Amino acid sequence: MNLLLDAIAWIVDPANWTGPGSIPLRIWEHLWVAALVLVIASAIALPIGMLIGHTGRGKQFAVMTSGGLRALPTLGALTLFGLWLGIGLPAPVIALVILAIPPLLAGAYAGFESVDRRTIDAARAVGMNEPQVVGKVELPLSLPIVVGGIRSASLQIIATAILAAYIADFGLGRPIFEGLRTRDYGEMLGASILVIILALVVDGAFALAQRLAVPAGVRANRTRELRSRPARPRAILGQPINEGNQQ
Amino acid sequence: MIEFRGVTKQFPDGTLAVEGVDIVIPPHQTTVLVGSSGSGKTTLLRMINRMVDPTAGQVLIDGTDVATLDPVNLRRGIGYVMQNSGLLPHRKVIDNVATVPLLRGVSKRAAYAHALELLDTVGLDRSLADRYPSQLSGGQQQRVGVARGLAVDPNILLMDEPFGAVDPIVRAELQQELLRLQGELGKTVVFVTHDIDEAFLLGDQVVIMQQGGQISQAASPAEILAAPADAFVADFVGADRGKRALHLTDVGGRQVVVDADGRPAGVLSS
Amino acid sequence: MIEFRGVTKQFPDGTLAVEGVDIVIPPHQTTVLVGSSGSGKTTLLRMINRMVDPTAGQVLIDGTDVATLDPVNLRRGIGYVMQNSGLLPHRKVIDNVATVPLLRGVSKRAAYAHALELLDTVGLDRSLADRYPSQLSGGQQQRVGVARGLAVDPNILLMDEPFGAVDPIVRAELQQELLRLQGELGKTVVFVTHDIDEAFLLGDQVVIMQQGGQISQAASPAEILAAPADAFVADFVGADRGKRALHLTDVGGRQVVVDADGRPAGVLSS
Amino acid sequence: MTWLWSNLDLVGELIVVHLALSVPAIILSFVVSVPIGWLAHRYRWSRGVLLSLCGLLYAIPSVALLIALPVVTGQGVRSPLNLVVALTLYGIAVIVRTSADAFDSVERDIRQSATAIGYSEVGRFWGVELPLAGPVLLSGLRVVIVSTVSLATIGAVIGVQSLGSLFTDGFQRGIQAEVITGVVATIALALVLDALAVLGGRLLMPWTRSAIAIGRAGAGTPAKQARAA
Amino acid sequence: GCASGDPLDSGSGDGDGASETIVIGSQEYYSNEIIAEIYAQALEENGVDVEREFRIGQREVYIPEIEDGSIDVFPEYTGNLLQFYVPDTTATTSDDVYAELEASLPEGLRVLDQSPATDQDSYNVTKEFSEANGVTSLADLANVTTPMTLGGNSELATRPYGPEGLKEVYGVEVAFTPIEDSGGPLTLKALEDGQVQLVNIYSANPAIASNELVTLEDPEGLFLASNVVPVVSEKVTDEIAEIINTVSAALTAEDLVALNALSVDEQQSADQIASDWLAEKALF
Ligand SMILES: Nc1ncnc2c1ncn2[C@@H]1O[C@H](COP(=O)(O)OP(=O)(O)OP(=O)(O)O)[C@@H](O)[C@H]1O
Ligand SMILES: Nc1ncnc2c1ncn2[C@@H]1O[C@H](COP(=O)(O)OP(=O)(O)OP(=O)(O)O)[C@@H](O)[C@H]1O
Ligand SMILES: [Mg+2]
Ligand SMILES: [Mg+2]
Repeated sequence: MNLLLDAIAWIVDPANWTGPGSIPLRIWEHLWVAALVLVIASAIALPIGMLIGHTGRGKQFAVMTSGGLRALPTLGALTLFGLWLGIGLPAPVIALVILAIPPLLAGAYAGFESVDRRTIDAARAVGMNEPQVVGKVELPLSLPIVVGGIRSASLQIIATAILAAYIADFGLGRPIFEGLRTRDYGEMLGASILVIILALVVDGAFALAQRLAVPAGVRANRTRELRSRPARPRAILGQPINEGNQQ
Repeated sequence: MIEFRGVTKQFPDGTLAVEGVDIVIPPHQTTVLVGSSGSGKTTLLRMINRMVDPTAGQVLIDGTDVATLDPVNLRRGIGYVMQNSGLLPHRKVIDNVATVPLLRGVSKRAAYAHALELLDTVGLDRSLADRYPSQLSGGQQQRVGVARGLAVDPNILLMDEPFGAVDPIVRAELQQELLRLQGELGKTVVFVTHDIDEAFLLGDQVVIMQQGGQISQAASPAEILAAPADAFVADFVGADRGKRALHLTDVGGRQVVVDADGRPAGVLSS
Repeated sequence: MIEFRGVTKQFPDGTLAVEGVDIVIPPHQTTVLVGSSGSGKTTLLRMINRMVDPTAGQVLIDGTDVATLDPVNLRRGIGYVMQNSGLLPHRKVIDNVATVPLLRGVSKRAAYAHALELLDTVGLDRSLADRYPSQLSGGQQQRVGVARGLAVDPNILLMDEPFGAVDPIVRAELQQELLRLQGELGKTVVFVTHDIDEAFLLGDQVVIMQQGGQISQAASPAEILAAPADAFVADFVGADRGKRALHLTDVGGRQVVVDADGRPAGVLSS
Repeated sequence: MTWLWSNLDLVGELIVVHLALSVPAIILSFVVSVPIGWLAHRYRWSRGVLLSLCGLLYAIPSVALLIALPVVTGQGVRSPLNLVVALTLYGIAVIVRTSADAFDSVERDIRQSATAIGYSEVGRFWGVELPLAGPVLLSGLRVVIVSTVSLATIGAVIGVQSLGSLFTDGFQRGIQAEVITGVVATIALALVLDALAVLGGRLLMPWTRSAIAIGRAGAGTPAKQARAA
Repeated sequence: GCASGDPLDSGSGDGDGASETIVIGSQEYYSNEIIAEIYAQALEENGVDVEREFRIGQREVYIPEIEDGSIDVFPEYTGNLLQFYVPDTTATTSDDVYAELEASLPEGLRVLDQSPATDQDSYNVTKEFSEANGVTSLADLANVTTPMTLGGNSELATRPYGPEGLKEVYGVEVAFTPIEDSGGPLTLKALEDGQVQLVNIYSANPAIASNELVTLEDPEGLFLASNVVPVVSEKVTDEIAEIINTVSAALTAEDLVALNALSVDEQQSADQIASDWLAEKALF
């Protein structure tokens, strides 16, 4: 508990709120790097995930890649990239991008896959071309899940972005490392608390976005789910459970 | 006129869904494809708007092989109604109906005005235009589906078990509605069902398909009933189960028509 | 004998599913509850095995109010078959059939031996015993469902749209099978459907329910057809749509029975 | 490569140590998350709170957690127990949502049918809900396996031996082969455990591999038709 | 413990000296591990039972374990250890530091003789920079006109010999970039890439020689001297202390750099390096 008091003391100490390396500056840096990583990772992972979800092909590839990337220890990746690229932001940004890709990829393909095939089929049957099917049907309907992927990616990025400070003078990781090295645990814990709060706020924002992303018609559906099932379901047997676990 | 010439479809996984089918679907009439599950009805229907391409044979619309037409354009000119209505859940009713005209570049105003008229045509209140599909009952959704199918005033209307998912009362209503509509519009309707009663009710021509995508008989309902082409057809229409072998019996002074199992089919009007 | 006395069910969200129902369900006969979607058929059925408890009124089995019985034990003594067969997908066919006896503490050997016999009873090959439900066709699954319902040799068998999800040919087969079985076993069967034809075929007594969970008529099929209690029943059984108003016409020398819409219903056997 | 050949036994030893750290954490987080997930599934109102709280565990910076934990557990900083607890917490963050989804994925019809034929509440949980939630639970477990094995390397930062020690040591000594060996060994270990989990899943859930549905099931679903078109 | 070498000689406590096992620890630092391994092998040669607890992190992790007696011998560095106990110490010379350290150690701990070998903070520049600006000592830095950045672990920013100290003692202004690898490859790369001009590297780091870096002299004694010194518990008898002291005396600063180079450049294991060195010195 003593530690906690020290942490709070560090956070509220006015000396830490001004000048170079001040708390607001660190928070700003942290957010900025996280946003950059999120944008880059999204630009890579979302289109691939959507393509896989849209075509239904390459899911195995996605599962394998996500698994492999997830297994890649971020610390190891960071050191390796550090050795090759030197200090500064490039190495941590790449390491974090790798970290963020699996949840984004999974969100995108799971989202696209979750769209009722009959709806897509109908869209095609009335004469939508492929881009229209993607843009007007699959994207809006999969948005909540896609945003869910972005949400968990952003949580991981913010939590792990402290590693950026390992080789760059950046973000809330700096006071954490500094506190660790100088055994100023108040500082270390204080900065950690800030990271958690930051994550909380960003996560909350994305949770809200996720809710807003549910299309109006689909939301209306939720409130009417009283009936146990459609009047006459067709005989579709042995439906597989759609998760990342299908071989 | 739609013509199937020696059409075969084998799916990549080896399933032979349809084999060597020849049918002529006359214009301005309703042709019903009926058969049990997996007999290839949907596959056949989808060849008309190129949702499926045959592996052998040709499908001709008014003499033109559809394989030579651009699929997206072709589909925009053919109405399509499916079992679960196939409406886009995130679009309002009016947007759903106006989808295809808008895709074809009709102005928003014109498309919406026409869509509202179509709601009248299919017997829906205009006040429903701003609802989402999930806020409608199953029967209402099917009506919207039909309205959407009619939106580009197509010559051909494909309907794949459009009333399969609604309960019997609503179903009967929708069937009547379709008969009325078809009386007014005279489209070339190709209708898929696996309910032989529905087929007999709606079809000018009924095509009975059997497992493996072959055609057992294609004729008018009365002809099929009077002279089933083979044992499969007889079984399918229920002739050999006694369902169609009726006799009369007297209940409370009225002539009740009863089938071979003793199940009452109706009352004879004098 | 099962008796409903002034039974009402209002769900916590305010839906009044069933209101003031009184029915007597005679033993060793089949009673069919029929009505359109949401009319409260399932709710009523489930009150018998306490899956739903009434908010007012009583349900009696042989004079005992079920509310006084332990629900789990009660359920283990009543067969229940539902639309999607309700089989446990992670258990083999044989395990599914033997589930309830095993739950009741019957020895494994006896339960399995009996389960195999039940497969014979419902017309399934014993070789299917080691398959998982997903490896069976829809019709086969339903048969397994029936076998499971019979496994504890219950006096009462509840069936909730058991054939709703299979295609018409298989459905007709299953209906015949059920008639045969019932002829042999003579259970008290309560059967829910929304297909009036099915109700007329299977029911000794048919209970027609209307929206809001009220009973319009409860009588034998022929009585209902000959004298519908009200306009709703007449509409429901199709009398006023002309579906049941039949007349005769000659096609190729045979007497075809045709309804008021000109749709052929069958051929009159002399 | 020469480094690897002359240090094979070191790598082998570290793999064992790494397993000893991550496997208990994986098992613990799974065992803890399943009931939490079930609660979130069963009591809708608790869902948001439970899932968000558990998810946020992930946001705790690992270095800070590893320093702060000893205060809570009363163990020395270097005690592997701290690392196991930390890894378990992160594992929970990863899997709780999936385990709630897993129970959601059990079809209502099946649940009701089980009740109807006379399963008691408890019997239904063990006999029906848990096994049927299995496939989704397994998918969550697989993510936990992979991420825990990867995360266990951070132990090296505070001096708990693991494959991560190859990073720190290789890094100090500038031996890239050592760092790469560490990375590759970690990934390989994760994938092997993952494969074992899949295998275990097949053995425990034989019905999932037998879904060679007959008739129209599967083959005729609109999904396939749409794709074939 | 890992990398503890030949399993055959770990149980060779056949001597009659000490009946108790001596636990030797080391930092998560290859150079420290080599020294610990030398202690261990030296003790084993003399029939002492030894248990190795190597690579156990940083001071905040292992100091408590030395204090509670679970570790008996631990190679340390005078300056850094003093700073751990007396963060605001002003001592800089070898002897001052050693004296103050002896006084400030907690109950139950003591240090044996310090070795001539040092491994202490030092500022280094590239050879080119040194030649281009005529810089060989910290004092020369005051004449450099281009802006300079110092690279080192984050704690350097607050150390008395950090940027502040440079300014106070030598009047040199530098910016600071944290690189958390204790003068490792990242630091070197940053120096090569010109992202920093001045880096803090431990003096025994062989990279200084292999990269032809110029270690700047420290005429004003800015840096805390940091000699290798064993911290030991009460379990360490005079007999054992004698053996370790012999080792310490033999280990020169050059030796330490050379040993480190064997580890880094030849990728040899600590075990092998230690036994070769002991054989070469023929101490026992
Ligand atoms: N995309 C596909 N890939 C492989 N097989 C398919 C595909 N689509 C349909 N089939 C198979 O082709 C056969 C005919 O299917 P089709 O959907 O045309 O039957 P249907 O008569 O419409 O059946 P239902 O009444 O159940 O809709 C079936 O065996 C089906 O499993
Ligand atoms: N658990 C529940 N909570 C709230 N309302 C319910 C619940 N179960 C059923 N209802 C409502 O009660 C009414 C009767 O439902 P029930 O399922 O008994 O109808 P049904 O006749 O079986 O319909 P179907 O033919 O569609 O199966 C419906 O309006 C339904 O929405
Ligand atoms: Mg079909
Ligand atoms: Mg029902």
